[in-house]
Amino acid sequence: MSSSQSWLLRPFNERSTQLFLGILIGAVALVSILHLVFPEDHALHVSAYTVTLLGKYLCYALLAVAVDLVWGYLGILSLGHGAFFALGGYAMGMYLMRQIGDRGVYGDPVLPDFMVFLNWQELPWFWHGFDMAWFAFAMVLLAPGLLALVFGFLAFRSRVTGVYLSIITQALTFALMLAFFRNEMGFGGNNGLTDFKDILGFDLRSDATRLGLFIATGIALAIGYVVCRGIVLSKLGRVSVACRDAEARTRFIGYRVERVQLFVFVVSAMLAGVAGALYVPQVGIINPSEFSPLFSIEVVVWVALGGRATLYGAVIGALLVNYAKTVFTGVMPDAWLFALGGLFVLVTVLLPKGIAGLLRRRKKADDDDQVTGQEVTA
Amino acid sequence: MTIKKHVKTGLSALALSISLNALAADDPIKVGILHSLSGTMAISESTLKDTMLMLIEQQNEAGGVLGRQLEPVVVDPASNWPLFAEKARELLEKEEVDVIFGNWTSVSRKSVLPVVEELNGLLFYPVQYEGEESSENVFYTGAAPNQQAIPAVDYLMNELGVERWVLAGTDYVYPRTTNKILETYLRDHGVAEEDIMINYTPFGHSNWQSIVADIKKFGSEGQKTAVVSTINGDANVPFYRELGNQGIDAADIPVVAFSVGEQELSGIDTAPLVGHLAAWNYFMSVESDANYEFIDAWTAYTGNEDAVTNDPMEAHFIGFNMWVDAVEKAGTADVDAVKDAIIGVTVPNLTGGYATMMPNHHITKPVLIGEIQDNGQFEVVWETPSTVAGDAWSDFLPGSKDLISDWRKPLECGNYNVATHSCGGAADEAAE
Amino acid sequence: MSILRSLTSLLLFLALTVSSVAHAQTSDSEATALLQALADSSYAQKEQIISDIASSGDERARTWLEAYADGKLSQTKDTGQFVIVLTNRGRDWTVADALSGEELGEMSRRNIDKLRINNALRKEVEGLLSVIDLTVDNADTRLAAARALKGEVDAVLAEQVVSLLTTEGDSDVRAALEEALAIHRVEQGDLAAVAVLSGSLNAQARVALNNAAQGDNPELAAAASKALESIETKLKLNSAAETLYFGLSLGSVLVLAAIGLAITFGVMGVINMAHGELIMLGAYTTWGMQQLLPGQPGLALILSIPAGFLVAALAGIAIERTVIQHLKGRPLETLLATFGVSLILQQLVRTVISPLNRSVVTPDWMSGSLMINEALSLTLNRLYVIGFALVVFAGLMLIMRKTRLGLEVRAVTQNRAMARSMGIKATKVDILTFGLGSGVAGLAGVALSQITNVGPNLGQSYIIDSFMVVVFGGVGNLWGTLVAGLSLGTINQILEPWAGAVLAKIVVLVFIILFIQKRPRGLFPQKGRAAEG
Amino acid sequence: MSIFQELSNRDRVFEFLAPAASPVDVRHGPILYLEDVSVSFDGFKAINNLNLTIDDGELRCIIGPNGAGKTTMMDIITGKTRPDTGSVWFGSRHNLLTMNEPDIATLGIGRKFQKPTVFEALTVFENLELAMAADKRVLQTLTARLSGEHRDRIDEVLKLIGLSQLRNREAGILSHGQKQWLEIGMLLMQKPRLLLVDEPVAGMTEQEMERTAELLTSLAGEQSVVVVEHDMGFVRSIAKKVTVLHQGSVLAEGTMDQVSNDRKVIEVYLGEGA
Repeated sequence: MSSSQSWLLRPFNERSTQLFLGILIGAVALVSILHLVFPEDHALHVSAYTVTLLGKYLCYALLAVAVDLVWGYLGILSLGHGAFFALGGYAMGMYLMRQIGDRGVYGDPVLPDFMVFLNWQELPWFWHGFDMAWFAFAMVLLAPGLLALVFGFLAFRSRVTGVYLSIITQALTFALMLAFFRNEMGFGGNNGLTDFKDILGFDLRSDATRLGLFIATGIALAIGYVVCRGIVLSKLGRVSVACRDAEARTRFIGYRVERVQLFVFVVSAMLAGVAGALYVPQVGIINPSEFSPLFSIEVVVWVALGGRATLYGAVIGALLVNYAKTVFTGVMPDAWLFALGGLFVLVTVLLPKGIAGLLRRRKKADDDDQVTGQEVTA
Repeated sequence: MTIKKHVKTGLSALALSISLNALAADDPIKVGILHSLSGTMAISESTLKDTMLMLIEQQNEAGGVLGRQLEPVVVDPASNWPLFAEKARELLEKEEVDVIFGNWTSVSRKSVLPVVEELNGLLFYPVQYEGEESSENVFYTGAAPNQQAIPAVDYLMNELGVERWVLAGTDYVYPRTTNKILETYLRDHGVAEEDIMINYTPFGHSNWQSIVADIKKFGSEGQKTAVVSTINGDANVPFYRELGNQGIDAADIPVVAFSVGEQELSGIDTAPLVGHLAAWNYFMSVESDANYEFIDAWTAYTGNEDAVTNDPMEAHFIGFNMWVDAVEKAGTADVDAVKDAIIGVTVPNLTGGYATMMPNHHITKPVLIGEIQDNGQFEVVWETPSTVAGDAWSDFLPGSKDLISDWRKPLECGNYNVATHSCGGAADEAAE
Repeated sequence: MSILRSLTSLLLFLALTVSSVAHAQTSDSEATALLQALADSSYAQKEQIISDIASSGDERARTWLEAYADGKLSQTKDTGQFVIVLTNRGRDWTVADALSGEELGEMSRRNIDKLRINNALRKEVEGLLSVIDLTVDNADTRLAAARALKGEVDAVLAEQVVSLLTTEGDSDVRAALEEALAIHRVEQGDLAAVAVLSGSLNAQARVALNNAAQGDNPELAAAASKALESIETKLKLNSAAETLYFGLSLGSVLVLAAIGLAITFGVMGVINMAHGELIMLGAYTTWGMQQLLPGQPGLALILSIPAGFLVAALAGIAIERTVIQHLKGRPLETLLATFGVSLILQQLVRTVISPLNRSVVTPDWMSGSLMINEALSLTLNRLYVIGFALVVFAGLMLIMRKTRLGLEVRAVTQNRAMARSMGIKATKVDILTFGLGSGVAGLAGVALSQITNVGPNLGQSYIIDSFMVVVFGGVGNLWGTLVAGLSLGTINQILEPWAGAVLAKIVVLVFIILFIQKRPRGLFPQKGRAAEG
Repeated sequence: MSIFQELSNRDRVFEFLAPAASPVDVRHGPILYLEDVSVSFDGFKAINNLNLTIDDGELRCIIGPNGAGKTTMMDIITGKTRPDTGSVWFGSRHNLLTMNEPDIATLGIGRKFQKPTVFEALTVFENLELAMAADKRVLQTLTARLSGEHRDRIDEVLKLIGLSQLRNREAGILSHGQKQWLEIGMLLMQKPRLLLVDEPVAGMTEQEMERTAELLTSLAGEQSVVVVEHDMGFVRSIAKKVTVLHQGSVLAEGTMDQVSNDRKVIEVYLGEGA
């Protein structure tokens, strides 16, 4: 019986999750097959270009899910999630840089190229360990996690809320962007990290690796979704909603609101980190512009478009907007910003519940008796 | 006159190709254009897109290349670096273009580079850059540091007798590298450390008060002082404004800029800047028929009497003509054939001379020093006696002084180390 | 030493003009010969020729030299005639004959061959002109010329200066000349002259003293270094004052940019991400005005103050009516919607006007700087901006405290429902408030057009700073915004010298983040509804 | 997932977060004890040298005109507001002034707001579930499972507050009265030692009032109850001992009859025009 299961299993007997996972896995499988089975010139062939593109979308989708978790269910509008995304990306980027080894243009076995020609003498301390995959991948989670922990601890402890919180999350990512632009920081400044060769020994240029990354991203999204869903369905999820709607009340019935917020915030940050880490090898570069506040805001809009507090809505939003972006920047570049801007306005004004809101209205009824059914059998 | 020449070659090529195979004449040669049309870089890059469209149009009117029409494929990477890589992939994999003209910022080039190498495309990069790169698939028609920075410094040192130096730049790789090179260069020429002041500011920096004040102090120690500015784009307007207002005029402390061209000046009230310098390989004010022809064509194309031309546009002009010649030389637009054919190709530039593609994929350019006029134009006050060949690897950086680049057989190496006689770290790629 | 040569020849010339009759007029042929020489010779030779022209005794010499210095003296390619360019915009330039001075009408740019000049020569010519200026009636011109002489005086000129001193009446000019003379004398090792220079803030004087202090003459060295000490302490004070000024001016910019936000944000709880673009509109209005009134940048600037206000205000009201009013009580949604609006406005400017920056001319009375002393001068444009910011602030304070609107606004801020029940039309108040806030943004734009780029990205670069200022100061509190803006500006400028521009900014941001932890409602927390965010 | 470790460790430090069985020490009589408490909001003294003692298991009514400081007093007890001076003790061991809302709540003080506040986005059932006395640390909450007896307990309360039919409806749709009941229900789920009830019957019908009266009186005994109410009828119906607050301090204390005959009290109320 659902509510007596472990929190991670609960999502699986929820219709929407089953549907979501079904579609996701199906789509990923289909793309992979079309890519592998059909020859280059065949009409049904999916090119490596498309596969990578889709992989990128999925990364964005995961990021959107992370944002929805804190915004939708905790009521914290983070305008700084790009920071966690980028940190995860940099952790991965540093690993990939170290993998280049002596294949850089200067053939320096240790130092990345940008350090050589800005004649750095040795590797900065924070670059050590990133030659080991396990360490780097741990950092993908830890770096964003720790930042979120420290930042969140300060913010939530002193009950910074609403607009103020949004603004300082923006300040956070803005400060980080400026910092990473500085070449002294040792992260390659504006050029960031690029020219990656291979990951875990697989050549990043081979289509097989690309497909692998795409599938990995699909799996990551599935897991991320289930984790978030699990949290949402757990009692903690309900407490989060309680914090969102009546913070004071939640305190008076004995919950430490700031702890709840901190926990969910950190989890969300780590998910964003994972998204970033998968993003970098697929697009082939990480640079401080990922920290730009505008990017973070854009992510929030994906969520708003898809429908806040639904998780799957976030995914829909991310995919739609980015697909639109790809199309528009191709056919009518000048109109792109008009379209995006118009979208923001229309969605927030006319469609406060987002696309998911539209879907929901129809599904509402059977959702209800599903719940009652569950209670009755209790 | 260049145009006429191309009409001729075009026609002859047309006749030739028709006689050879009428089939080939049908499908056009695709030319990818990869410049940001939205976002922060649109300011600089959108005009380059138009330049390419103009050149392609002219070429087509002249009968195309090998009798095939040229078909431009324009995409918008929206000033977003990962998007550059993605769009490059789109151009090469989906559109299957035969050549790409594009990019402005270093980071966008770095982001595109792996894609172009992987899919064996051709990229013509038209902007002055920091060097320290030589890819088999990229042709650098902009200036390398030794084609801009070093001659400019020579000019200041020898003609103006400058003894103290301020190296002011935006904090990204081009200024960083250029200043590293200049620093070594100046030290080699006996400039003491305390006579060099280096300063970096973020992109779009707008509050120059204290920095300009420092420069003023630094310059008031008696010896002749000059500012070498690698300040990028938007930050320049407030910088020059502040200079003007704090009463630093060109006669006392001249500023020589590497990133300020006619187009940037069109957005500045130039009155207070008269006499400040810029180093380029082309100025709109250069007096040559080729240039007049180009300017006329450009104003006609844009339908704007006051439309300005600038150095990167000339670079595209040269790059495009080199590519056309190479294609005709090779008799095909096939990448590998063109890559081999283009080395040694010589075409007229807009300053009345000629540009040759060197084996290291850089070209020969004259270096001009211009003084800003109150009408937003530059007046050439000095130029190198002959053209200078671009040097991919600077001799003034410890990491790269032993490296050379030569893409001709048998060496075919972008970073050959003359000390160890090995082909740098890129060995395995060169082997492919 | 070129200056020396030219000046000696000049003195010759002065003597000549005095002695000879008023109409010292070289024949056109000689003049043409001189100019031709100037055109053909190398830069090295040009020096000589300039002084020849100066000493030719031709009264047109000054015009020629000035034109030459401005790069207006040219020769036509076809006829080889010497002309002075009057306007050099566009492709055809209007010119006048250099010899007769008569207008020749338009001429293709490509037919005009400019007589080459470089900075060295320009300095030379200006030197010559300034010495001529020493003898004109206008005291300010003389003062400027005298100041220019500092560090340029040499043996020959020294005598000239001495003789000038006997006739010079204006005290400032005298002081300047004496100092210029003293610099020369100290260089010559004259102990008495050191006294004149002690306390002087002139860079050249400092150089002279420095050399003297290093010099081998012990007592001179002692005196010099003593003089230097007094100068150093003075300089320290001045640079401190300078930093403060820089801080204030940066602060005033921040205040201008943020104060409109403080109103919309504070009163209506609307997070207007399009605020930056409203600033941009104000800046573009200034540009537009200058296009409408070519040649009168000053007037245009003044007119664009009300115009900028109106444009931005109307735009703001439009936004309020079309978007924001549908999002009552959903501040975070307004953030998203207005962000969309900002994107649209930006792209609109790009497509309608141009993606390129527009050049806004700074009127003469705003360019240059106000010289307090030779070590400290306040740049005029920023001085005006500081003043402007204070005026705007005072104005807003008046509106808020003294007018009916202000009263209603404050009422709505305190308690929307209550205010409404007391018959205040909250919607009307909203429209007016938002219009006001946006209008102020427009004013900020007008001011910024004198400091930075006028381009599509103008807004973006200020929006985040503005929010920081408002949040730091305490939402809905104008005083808070003022204090916050000025203090953040000053902190930034104090940090910048030793931290560098980027770090300074980062430090300030981190400081704000931590500060918000301590005081979640900002410097001056506000009681009442709006504070609930 | 070391972050998770990190978090849970940081939680375990706090002993008093341990589940229900409240450690309140009432061996020496009073369960709540306020002494010389004063608090003022920019100049205005909301509470002025307030002294108040609630015995264990007592049912106390507190009345007083508007602005007498009733709600402020509750804020102080529940840790929402910190007094300027004075001391507040829960039992003889816990100094409430050193604790924050959640600690105080878990310690066994339940509060019902004047304006009923329930979690409108959650169902009635979930509202009660959240309120239920349990281990409320983050990870425990995440992994919490709903056992049979939990359900039974919730069902019990649902019956008690008469919302069984609406258990799966979102609390947002409830009527004002129903919200009042739900909030009381949430109080019961907390198993508090002391209930602070602010105007429980506002917006209730006669019958509902009676039921509330029964409920509260039945609670008194094993739990102590403090009721703040304007409705004199209701107070009379339940009160054994009444405290009258005026201008932030106790004006009178005693049985309903005593206070209602007290001159000062009458003065105040008439003076207030009540």
